[in-house]
Amino acid sequence: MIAYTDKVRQIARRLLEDCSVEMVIGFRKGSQPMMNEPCFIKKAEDADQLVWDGNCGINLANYLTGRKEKIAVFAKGCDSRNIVTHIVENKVQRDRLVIIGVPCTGMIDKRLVASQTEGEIEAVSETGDKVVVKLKDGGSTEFDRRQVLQGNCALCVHRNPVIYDELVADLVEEQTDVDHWADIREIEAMDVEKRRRFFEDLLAPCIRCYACRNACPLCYCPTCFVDESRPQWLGKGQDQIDVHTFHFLRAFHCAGRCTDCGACQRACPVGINMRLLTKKLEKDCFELYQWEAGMALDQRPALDTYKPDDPEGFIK
Amino acid sequence: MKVINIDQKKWTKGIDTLGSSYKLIGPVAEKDFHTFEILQQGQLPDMSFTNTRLSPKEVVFPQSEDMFVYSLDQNDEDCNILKEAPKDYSPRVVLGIRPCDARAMRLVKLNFDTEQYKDPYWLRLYEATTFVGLACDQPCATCFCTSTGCGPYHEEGLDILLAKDGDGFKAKVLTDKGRQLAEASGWTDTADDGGAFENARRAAEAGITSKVATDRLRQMDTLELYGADFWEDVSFACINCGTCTYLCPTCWCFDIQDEVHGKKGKRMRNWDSCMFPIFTVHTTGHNPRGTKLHRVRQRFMHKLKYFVDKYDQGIMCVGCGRCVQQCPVNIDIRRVCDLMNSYGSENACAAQG
Amino acid sequence: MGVEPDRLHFSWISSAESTKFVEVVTEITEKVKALGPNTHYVKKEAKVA
Amino acid sequence: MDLKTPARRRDDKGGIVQNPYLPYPVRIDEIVVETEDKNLKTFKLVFLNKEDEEKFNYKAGQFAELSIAGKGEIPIGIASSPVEKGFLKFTVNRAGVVTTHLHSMKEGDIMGVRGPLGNWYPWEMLEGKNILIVGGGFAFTTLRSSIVYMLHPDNRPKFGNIDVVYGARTPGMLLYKDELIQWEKRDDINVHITVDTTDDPDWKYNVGFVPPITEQKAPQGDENTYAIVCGPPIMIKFTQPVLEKLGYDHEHIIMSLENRMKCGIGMCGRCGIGKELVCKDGPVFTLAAINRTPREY
Repeated sequence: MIAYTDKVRQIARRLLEDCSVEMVIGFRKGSQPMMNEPCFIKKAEDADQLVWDGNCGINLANYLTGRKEKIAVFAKGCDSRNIVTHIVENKVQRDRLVIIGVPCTGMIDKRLVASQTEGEIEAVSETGDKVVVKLKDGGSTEFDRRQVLQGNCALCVHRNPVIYDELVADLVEEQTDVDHWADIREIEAMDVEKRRRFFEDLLAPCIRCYACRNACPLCYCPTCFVDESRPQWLGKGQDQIDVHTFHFLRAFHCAGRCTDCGACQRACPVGINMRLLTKKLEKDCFELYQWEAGMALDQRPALDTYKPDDPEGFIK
Repeated sequence: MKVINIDQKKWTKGIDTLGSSYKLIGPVAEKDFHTFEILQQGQLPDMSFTNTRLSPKEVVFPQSEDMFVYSLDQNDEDCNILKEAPKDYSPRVVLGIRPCDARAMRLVKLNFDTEQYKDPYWLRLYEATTFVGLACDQPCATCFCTSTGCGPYHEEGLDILLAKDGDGFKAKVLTDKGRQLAEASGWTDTADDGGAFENARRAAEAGITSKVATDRLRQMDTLELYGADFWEDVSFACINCGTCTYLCPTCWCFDIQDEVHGKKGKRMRNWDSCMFPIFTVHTTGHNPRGTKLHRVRQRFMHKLKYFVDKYDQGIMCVGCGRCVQQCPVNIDIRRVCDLMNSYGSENACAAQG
Repeated sequence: MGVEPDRLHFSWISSAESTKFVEVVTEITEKVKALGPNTHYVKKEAKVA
Repeated sequence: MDLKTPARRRDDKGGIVQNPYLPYPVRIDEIVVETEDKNLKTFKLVFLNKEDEEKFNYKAGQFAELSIAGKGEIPIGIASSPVEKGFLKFTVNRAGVVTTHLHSMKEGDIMGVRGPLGNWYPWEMLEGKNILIVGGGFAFTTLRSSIVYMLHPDNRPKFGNIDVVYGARTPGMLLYKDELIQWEKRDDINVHITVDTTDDPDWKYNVGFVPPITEQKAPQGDENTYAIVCGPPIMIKFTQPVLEKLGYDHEHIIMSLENRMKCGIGMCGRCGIGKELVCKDGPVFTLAAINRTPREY
């Protein structure tokens, strides 16, 4: 994927030069290994700032709402599905957007790499299917790229953008041999008490910084329910019940909208996998309504429509 | 220089002894990272950590803390009258706090301990705590403490400074509080270290390669810096989560909230963050810092300019690198500091590149 | 998330089906009573001395 | 720890400092509805403990945190004047969680007051000077406190001419109407009352916005004249050029700012405008000082 960089710059430069767009939203090289920073460029000569590699995990759909400019944005499979969701929900206008599709082979999980590496990492590079980690003490380690992908990327079945105006490369082959719901089935199999303890343990480290919410392209409410004061839905302290209420309710707000882009988990400073919550709802939507979020512009979301043949299994 | 030698046996025994007169707090490995936690009896602090994910500011400034309690029962004589919440201010010791985090407490103290007002909660916990620091012999790539008036062997804010010495430690006692703790723990084995401590300090300082220039910040015009053209670029990636402020050892902003349970209630305070839009929003809906550019600028201006102007004690950052490591979108305070410091100078382009 | 399935109930009852409404409510009330109070999602007062 | 013992701390001089977050208990003694829309009420508060009243030593221009158990606190300018003893008065607009609850409270209810907080108008410096007071809407509270203070027989000789321009949307929205009429009749203060509009044919005062009325009625600025301005942002915005035109130096224009606050004592960090904290370093600033800060209010 690292070879995309040249193409990314080339496209950005052209779009700015011929005034097709006012700004291009992409990534620039970060100051940390395995980190890139979302950025915008408005001048063609700045196009060389842009990069593309396995560290572009942040969902750029997040940066489109509330802007007035005509924008070109780079979009992986998940980003593109969130852009579709934004368009369907009237948060962005299709005709103000040039979507540059980036067929994706998954993003690197920096925490996974760090935890499997002894010593401090100085730099990380990618060559083909390998991820090469250079250590500060001079040594180096090599990983098979597939072994160090983000959890959601490893199980992703929509790597190609679903909507685009042009592509930076040929479409990639979609994964068909993955068991997308294994972790959720495991939780579903737990009895009530065990499940409760599982979630207690999962959410215990939460510091309520709301990085998950803010990293999520779906969380664009002007005032989030946790911030409302009239009425005040939940307490602001570190009480476990308030923390749980935040996570559970946020997950429900994303039901039928979440594309499992992994931004929430990636952003969490204390490493909580809150995707286990959103994924369960993703699974339910899929099984009950054969619904996958953000796949097409002309379909209303599952929870947004009523059909006489909707399943009513929950009604006894 | 005289230092105290603490071999592994004495360390274990000393901590065990301290447990009877102090509440012990130390670094504990948790899943993927270390946090400062209350140690159970017989539990040793894990002193092999590089740095904790969260700063130990919670020791004196809990994320959520009760201030007052009250009754809302009309039959109670003191209905609606606020009373002090019960508190534990018994002596406690933080083992293994890094020098940067200890200095951060001193910077935060400037806010909570003023001539006019004293914050009783913060100060009482601070005073009840003895700080046993652990010098940093293996700094991270994101550590830039030496640029911030701090350093891997910095002593400010510490009562005892430990440095690793084989399986045990060498200790430098810095205050009366430290002396009392050393006596209570039986760490009394003094010896002349022949300059080893000093050499280790120099080596550690040399190991910190990340540098930031702050020399021009003080003379800079506040409003010019406020109006600088780089803020849009700096703030673009920000998602306005509170990660940087919650991890930061020098961030102290808080919120005050009432909570009611039946007929009883409490007034509590919780960490707050200048990254959150509701931090400053007026009841009318007007928000003086209504955009993320405002909020990102506030964070950096507060740390690197307003604080400098207000106290003339350097920047409100100790170079621990946590915000750099944990920012989900890689906003790097070192880059911003360089942009600010070089703003308007000929080097502006160099710093941006 | 650890809420017992019997605690939550969805039913489709028309405004004309008053008998069904009574039946369902009675049934659910009994089920919830059998489960006893939910202690996990009630904020504890204990911290307030 | 004994619940009854307030957390106290020794200060550097060995004295005892009280917990600055602990409100003094007070009783609501009287509630007066001020305006025709009933959104503004004046609460007269009496301290439950005499010694608290003695400690609550304030000057005109300061504010206090009104505390309601179970709801929270809200910073409100003190409307009573230091020369009025035995009570405090606050005029409160119904807006948020705390103020809405306050409006539903009754005479005799118990609540709390924390303060006095912030800086007062610089009375030490203003002695011997002519004073122009410009106020609009319900921001007239600390201005009322100031006028009552200056008109007190002990204080009136300390000041030169006193001019007041005060406006509201309609006659029914003016605060402290009885007092305004009394002041209007006096010859040691020039009161110019104005309303934006009125359909009352008997209205005998001015009609028009505060800035133009200020331009017509206010005295020229000079080195012996200071203006104290308090009102909604839009009024302040248009009054400023008028005062400049009248010759008021930025150092002679004194304003009171508002920002979201929690602690009121400079600790919690939210009300900052640059290095200044509105609660502790303000809320009273000269326009010259405000010009040196980012406009984040």
